Parts: sequence; structure tokens; C-alpha cells
Amino acid sequence: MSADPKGVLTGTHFLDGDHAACEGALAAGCRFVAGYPITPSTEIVERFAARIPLVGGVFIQMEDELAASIAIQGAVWGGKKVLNVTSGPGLSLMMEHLGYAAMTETPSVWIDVQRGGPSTGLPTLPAQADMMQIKWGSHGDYEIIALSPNSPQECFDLTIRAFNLAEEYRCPVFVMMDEVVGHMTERVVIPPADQIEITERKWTKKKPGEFRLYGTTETDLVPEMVKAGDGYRVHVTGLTHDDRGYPSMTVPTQARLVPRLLDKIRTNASKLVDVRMDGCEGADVIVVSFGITSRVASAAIDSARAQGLKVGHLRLVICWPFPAALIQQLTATAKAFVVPELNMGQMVQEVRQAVNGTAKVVSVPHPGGTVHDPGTILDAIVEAAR
Amino acid sequence: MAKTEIRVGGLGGQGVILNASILGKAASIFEGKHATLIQAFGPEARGSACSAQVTISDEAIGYPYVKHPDVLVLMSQDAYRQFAPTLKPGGLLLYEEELVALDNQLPKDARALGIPATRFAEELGRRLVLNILMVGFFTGVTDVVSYEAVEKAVKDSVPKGTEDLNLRALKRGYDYGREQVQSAASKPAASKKK
Amino acid sequence: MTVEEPIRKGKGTVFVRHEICKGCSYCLDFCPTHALDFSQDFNQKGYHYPVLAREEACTGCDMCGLFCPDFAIYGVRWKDLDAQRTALPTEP
Amino acid sequence: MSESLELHLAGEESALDNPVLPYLRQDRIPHIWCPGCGIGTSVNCFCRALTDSALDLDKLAIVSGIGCTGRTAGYLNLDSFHTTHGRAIPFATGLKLANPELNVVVYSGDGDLFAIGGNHFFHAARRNMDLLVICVNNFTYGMTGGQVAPTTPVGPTQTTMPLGNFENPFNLPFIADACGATYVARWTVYHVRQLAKAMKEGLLKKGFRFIEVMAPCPTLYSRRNRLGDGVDQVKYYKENSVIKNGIDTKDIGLGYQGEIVVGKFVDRERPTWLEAMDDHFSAVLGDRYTPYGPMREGE
Repeated sequence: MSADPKGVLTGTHFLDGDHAACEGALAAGCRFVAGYPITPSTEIVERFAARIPLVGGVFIQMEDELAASIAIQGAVWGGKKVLNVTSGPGLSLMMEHLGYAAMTETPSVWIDVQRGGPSTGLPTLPAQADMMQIKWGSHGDYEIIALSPNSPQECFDLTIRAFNLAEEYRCPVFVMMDEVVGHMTERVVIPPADQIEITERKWTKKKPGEFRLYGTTETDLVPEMVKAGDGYRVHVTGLTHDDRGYPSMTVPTQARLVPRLLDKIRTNASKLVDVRMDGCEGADVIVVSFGITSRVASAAIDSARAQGLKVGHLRLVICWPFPAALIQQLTATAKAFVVPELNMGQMVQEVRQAVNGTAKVVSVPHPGGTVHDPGTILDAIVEAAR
Repeated sequence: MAKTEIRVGGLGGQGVILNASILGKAASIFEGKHATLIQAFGPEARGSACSAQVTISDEAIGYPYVKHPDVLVLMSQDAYRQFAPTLKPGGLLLYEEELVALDNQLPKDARALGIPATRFAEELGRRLVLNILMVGFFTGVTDVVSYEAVEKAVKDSVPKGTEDLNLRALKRGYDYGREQVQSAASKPAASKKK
Repeated sequence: MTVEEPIRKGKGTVFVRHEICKGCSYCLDFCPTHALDFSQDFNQKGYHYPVLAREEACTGCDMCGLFCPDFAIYGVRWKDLDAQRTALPTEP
Repeated sequence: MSESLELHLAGEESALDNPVLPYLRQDRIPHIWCPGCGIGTSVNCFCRALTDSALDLDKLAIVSGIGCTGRTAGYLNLDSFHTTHGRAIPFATGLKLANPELNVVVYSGDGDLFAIGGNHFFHAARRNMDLLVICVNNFTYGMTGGQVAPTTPVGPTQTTMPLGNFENPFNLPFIADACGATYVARWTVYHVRQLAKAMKEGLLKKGFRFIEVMAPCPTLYSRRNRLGDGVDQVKYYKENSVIKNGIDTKDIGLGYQGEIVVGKFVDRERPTWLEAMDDHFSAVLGDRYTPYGPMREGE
């Protein structure tokens, strides 16, 4: 179905990434945000607070991130599409509720505008150092999906996509921005509502009594959904539960539930892969990057090519699930991978694992606070090409 | 490929970001070019040094940071101290002449043009339009974006009800810029390009 | 199965689900007419459950039912039960 | 005589079974609570209140946090949500705001609502979020094995206060009152009729409503402190409770084995959060405001 025109600010705008992401959420049908301000993500909730009375929906500023990240989940079970917005320390506080959303299969979009850490770190300055936290930060085994925009236009586009994926897979879907992308302003083209495709919630057609809250089939691992108030009398719990949703803290129930939560994403990993490849075919060195670092890397790659080096660029648009199989294929020709990122070496571990010793993997770490000097990435490319 | 890198610097509250945003908007929305604006948030405090970077280009912009700007637009002495040494050789400095005193930090062969923008703004009735005067000055001195595009961007960016005042400020800055360029051109010593 | 209708000695009676009773004694202690005693038998979990020891004392007030933390007992007045019974479908 | 009545008289389940059973997920009974635990009695009273309030049960949702009382959501045959520790109120806030048609009840324990979740309680009351909050106060952490709670009186021994508690406890109705609740009452599980009535009043009122239910934890509080079993505690409530409706809530803090003031303390009207939002936006935005109403995405 197409977007509700009420939430779509069709036109050409000069927006920063934060504001563009908010417009993406509104276009995607998000009508509930429980926010808690934190730099550098605050502009997203500020814009939502200003826009939502005109669109029809609710914004409430909660008392803390714990409240915000669970209030949105209450709202999902009340029937809304929701957005959860935060940065660094707020994300750390939300970790338990990330697990709750994964366990209860509550479709929700989480935007993390990354800043330097650990702890309060660099509130106003960029990093990309939460990439592993979203994957592993909540206890237990779970899977999420994460997208990484590198421009305000993509903040808009990928936020819509995140909402659609959240409905399709019923899991938390992250839009991993960083301070630079969040505060960078560029032209953002918002198409007419009828050109924006929206995935509807997977509402059940079954009647109360026939419906099982977590009833799935072998071919469809994503259960259908209902909302409170429709007569289904559901029970939702973060405890290990059976297909009725009832607590069942047994080994067999755990053995059925947890693998399904992972498999509904993992078995679709090849479908979910989204990368932008530029000159990877026949390249000696491939730079793997995401978010703002992809734009910094492109400057370094241009210089390297000017020196005659065969350098490819693989940008992760979807970071999780990680395109391990694709990178493994690229080792057929590429002899080295260079991975610049605004952290001390996170996604490079995934590249290493995918490459599995068949090519050189060079990490170009950065503690955050600003972006790489393109020269540093260039040096790494030149070194890797030797 | 025509590409201009601009840095706008001043104090929080002077409208630094809006200034840069209008330039970016004029280029990207009203002239169909590409523009990328990056705001440099200093340590959180408001009222301290504040700057923004705008890249305007005919082609898509990759690396978004401005290290050595072609044009510096400065509204405070602090901003001058911080950014004057980064100006590209042969670059252009536009400055609020009563708030910024030039010294030897400026690269050799840089051009510098001043405007008493705060005074003009007071004459127009609102000190707040200082930044719009600087936008007008930029537009008058350079040919990066057209006056028409900037005019549209100003109308699109300022609070409702203040359009007239802001457009007068823009015009005032623009006219002053044109005058400066013409008088500089008439003095061979100041014109290094020809 | 046929069960003799008990002789109506009091104004009401109690119904007990033996197997979910945990023997907490709330119903015995807060019965206004002290009509209940513990059974001599154990239920499957090893608890003595309440029995209506003094039928003539039961008013069917349902205080036992209100107090019961386990939803295992409730009281009813005969006249209310009769009304319910007439509402039941008759046997074929 | 019908077969069902015969079975009944034989002590079996039947159509004439306990009138609270339709409110329970019977396939989950018996529950996990200990013999003599007061939580079940409070739930029993809640079921009576559901009957008396005559609400549409399809439009009633219950939200619990973690802990013994937190299991309540799992036993009630309503839309029910067992959330994370301390966060029942913000979850309920999201649920209520997303679907204002729902009557949302938060049913949780003292540790969950006032220790880990304390902050949320204050703010939901301040905002007059349209929720009924029922706190079963058993003065201890039951599920984790009898640790000190923010409601534990000075004196009794708890596993993390092995020499007796020396911290001052909260006076819960005073907090609710001070934060702006529209309805504040305290009853013990001895006061079954009053409690059921208060729960009915709470269900039918608007705004942030709070009912404290004093209940025994025989396993980890009463016996550990040589106060006997659950039934002994309830008898103690009977002997030491004084009903003082309307009394100033600052005067009703609970000591260890002292007088227990019960009653309805606050009953007032304030606009709910949603009403305030709607009024405000209507006034400020006029025709530009898109009134917020219950809706499902895509409709």
C-alpha cells in the first residue's frame, strides 16, 4: 500500500539528516514517539513533536530512555507504528528493552545517532562505535536489522525502509546514523505519497480462539499480529513463551523459540543484503565502509585510483545482517580489504571472519570526534595494495 | 567541475548556521546544484564559537568537510583567530569589519573585504539581521549563487512576518558587496586575479 | 453419577476445587459463622482443604470466596443457586 | 438435577464454578503464588470489581512489571502484558496513548513500582496519565528471595538487611497524592469488600488512580520475622487497621507492626494527559490541528 499523504511532506527540501529521518518516519506511517532528548539525536524528536499535531498522532517526552524505549512498545501493541530515537548513553540504557522487543517480536524502528564514547564521551561529535552494541548489547541471543545512511536523503529513504522491514520481520530495525550525517544538511527530495510504498502490519485474519499469538509455520517464521482491544485477549511476556504467548520456562520451548527468532532474519540474510559496489570487479583492494565514512573513503579511493591502483568500494547500506557471503566471493579476486570506521575496529571483525584468511584485512580505526583524514585511508589502501 | 568550499564562523546567536543554510539552500534547491552543509558543534555551550561548512558543487559531493575554504565568512574575532590560517591560498575573506580586526595570520595573496554589517543591521532596525547582511554581502562579492536564488532561500528560511526586513538586509549587503567589488576592481593593487 | 441433594440445613453452601487449594486457612479463619473445617484428607499436593463442617451455619455469604487467594472456594445462597439452576438447560 | 450441579456438589469443575474463573486464564491455574500469599486475594477482589464495573473486557488491558505481583498479567484473561522490571507504567502509557479506547490497568508490586520503577510512577501521576495503578505491597522482594524493599518498615530482617532494616520506607499514598493522582486509596487484603469496591471505583474513574493493597508475604517476610503465616498477618491487619477516609496522606506512613490507616484518601478531578493535549492543541493550532483519535495504521 502507499503512504498516507497526511504524513508526507512532498517536495524538495534542504534538511539535515535528523530532520530527514523524522520525515521518513512520518511518511512511513509512524504516529507515536515517546522520546527522550539526547544530543545529537534531539532534532528528530523535536521535529516530530512539532509536526505530529498537524498530522494526527502522539508525541510524549518521557522521563528517561528506559521509559521511552518501553512506551513505544506499549504503543505498538496499541496498534501504532513507532520510532525510538537515541544516542550513545541513551542506547546503553535501552538495551534491556531491545531484548524485550526482540523477544516479544514487537516491530519497532530504533534510530541511533552515534556519538563518541564510551560513557558521556563526545556528545556533539561523531563516532560509529555502537555497531556491535546493537548486535550484541542486550543479553541472550537475538537478531536485529541495521541500516546505515550516508546522507540526509538516505536518512529519509532508509527510515521508511526500516519501518517496512520492521513490519516484515517483526524485530527491532536500527537506522545507524552518526553525528555528521545527523547534522549534515543537503537536498532531500520527498516524493508524493502514492510513490512511497508502505508495508502494512501483518494483521491476522484469524478469529479469537483460532489465533495463536506466536503461531508460525515452517515456511513463515514471522507470526501474525493483533493489537490490544480487538478481543483476542493476548498475553505478551518477555519470559520464554509458547506459541500462545504463555510463559513456558522449559528447555524444549527455549529450543523452539530462540532459534526461530534468529532464523527469521538469518534465513533471509541473502535477501536482506544491500550494498553499493563501485569498481569491485577485478579490484586488488576493496574498501568496505558504511555511513559517513563511506563518503570520506570515496575521497581516498579517488586519489588511489588517480595513482593507478585498482581499488573497489563496497558500502554497506544494510550492516546487519552482514553480507559475509558476498565478501567471501570477492576474495576470488581481491587480495586485500581495507576497513575504515569511526571506532577502534568493530565491523572489520566481520570482514575478517568472512574473508577467513583468504585475503589481507586492514583495519583503519578512528576513535571518533571527527571523520578520518582521507589521507589516512589512502595510506592504508596503498599499503594494502603492495 | 566548479566547486566552492565555504566556512562561516562567528558566535552562537549571530545566525551562523542560518547564514550557511541559506547559501546551501539557494544553491541546492533554487539553482539545482549540489550543496552540503556541515555544522561544527563546539563543546556544547551556546554563545561560544560556532561555525558551519558549506560545499557547493556542480557534481555530487562525497567528502563533506571543508579543510581549506575558498571563502571564509567571519563575524567574530575568535572565528578569525581559528579559521583565518585555514583559508586557501588566494582565497577570499568576507568579514564584519567592526568585529574582526585583520592581522598577519591571513595567508599571503588572500583577498579580504569587510562590511560594517552590525551597524547596517542596526540602521535597518534589528541587530538580528546581521547574518542576512553577510549573506547579501557574500552574494554581491562572489558569483557562487545568484541573487535571485538567495532571495528565494531567504524567504523560505526566515520566520513569517520578517521577510521584508530580511530582504532589505539582503539587498543592503548585496549592494554593498557589489560596490566593494567595483571599487576594488578600479584599484589595480587590490585585484590579484587579473 | 448421582449425588444426593444435601439436606438444606442452612441458607447456603460452598463449592471447593480441592486440587488447587493450598491450605492457607483464609476461608476458615474469616468465615463469619465459622462453618468450615479442614479436611482430614490431603489433596494431591499434600494440603488439607476446607470442608463445610457445620452446614447449618453457612449463609452462603461468599466471604470464603472473596478471601481465597487460589480461587479454590466460593459460597452461594441456596436461593441464588436455585435461580441459577432454573436457568440451566433441562436434561433430555 | 443437572449433571453440572451434581459434579459441583462432588467438588468438580462445572459451568456453575467459581464466578471469578471466567476472568482467569484457567489453563494457567493453579498459579505460582505461595500458600497464604495475599496477591491471589487481591486478584480475587479485582475479578469481583470487573463484574461490578460491568466494563467491556475486550477493551480492558492489564500491564505488569516483574516480580510475584508482576505475574498477575499472566493469569487474567484480558489483553495482558508482562513487561520488564519497573517499566509497567511507561509500557501502559504507550498502550493507552496508542489506543485511548482501552482502559489500562497496571498491576504490580512495591519493588517494581517504587524502587526500580519509582521515577515512572511520579511522572505518570504528574501527567495524570489515564491509568489505574494497583500496587500489591508485601514489604519485600518476593521473587528474588526476600530482599529489602523501598516499603520495608524499619526493623524487620531481610536477606540484604540481615540485621534488620534501618532505611525509612515510602508512604505510598502520600507519594501518589503529592504527584497529583486523582484517586488514592489503601486497603489490606483483610478488607476484601472495601478493596473490591475501591477497585471498581478505580476502574470507572479517569486520570491517574492509585490503590495500595497491603498483602502478606508469608514465605519471605512474615515467617522470617516470626510474624506467623499469611493468615496470621491478615488477622493482624484486621486487628490493627483503622478506616480514616479523607485523612491527610502525610499522616499515614506505615511502621513495623503499628497502626494501619486504610481508606479512600483522595478523589478529585483533573484533565488527563490526552485531554490536556487535545485542549491545548485545539486552542493553539485551531483548524491546523489534526485531532488525535483511536486509529489503526493503514485505516
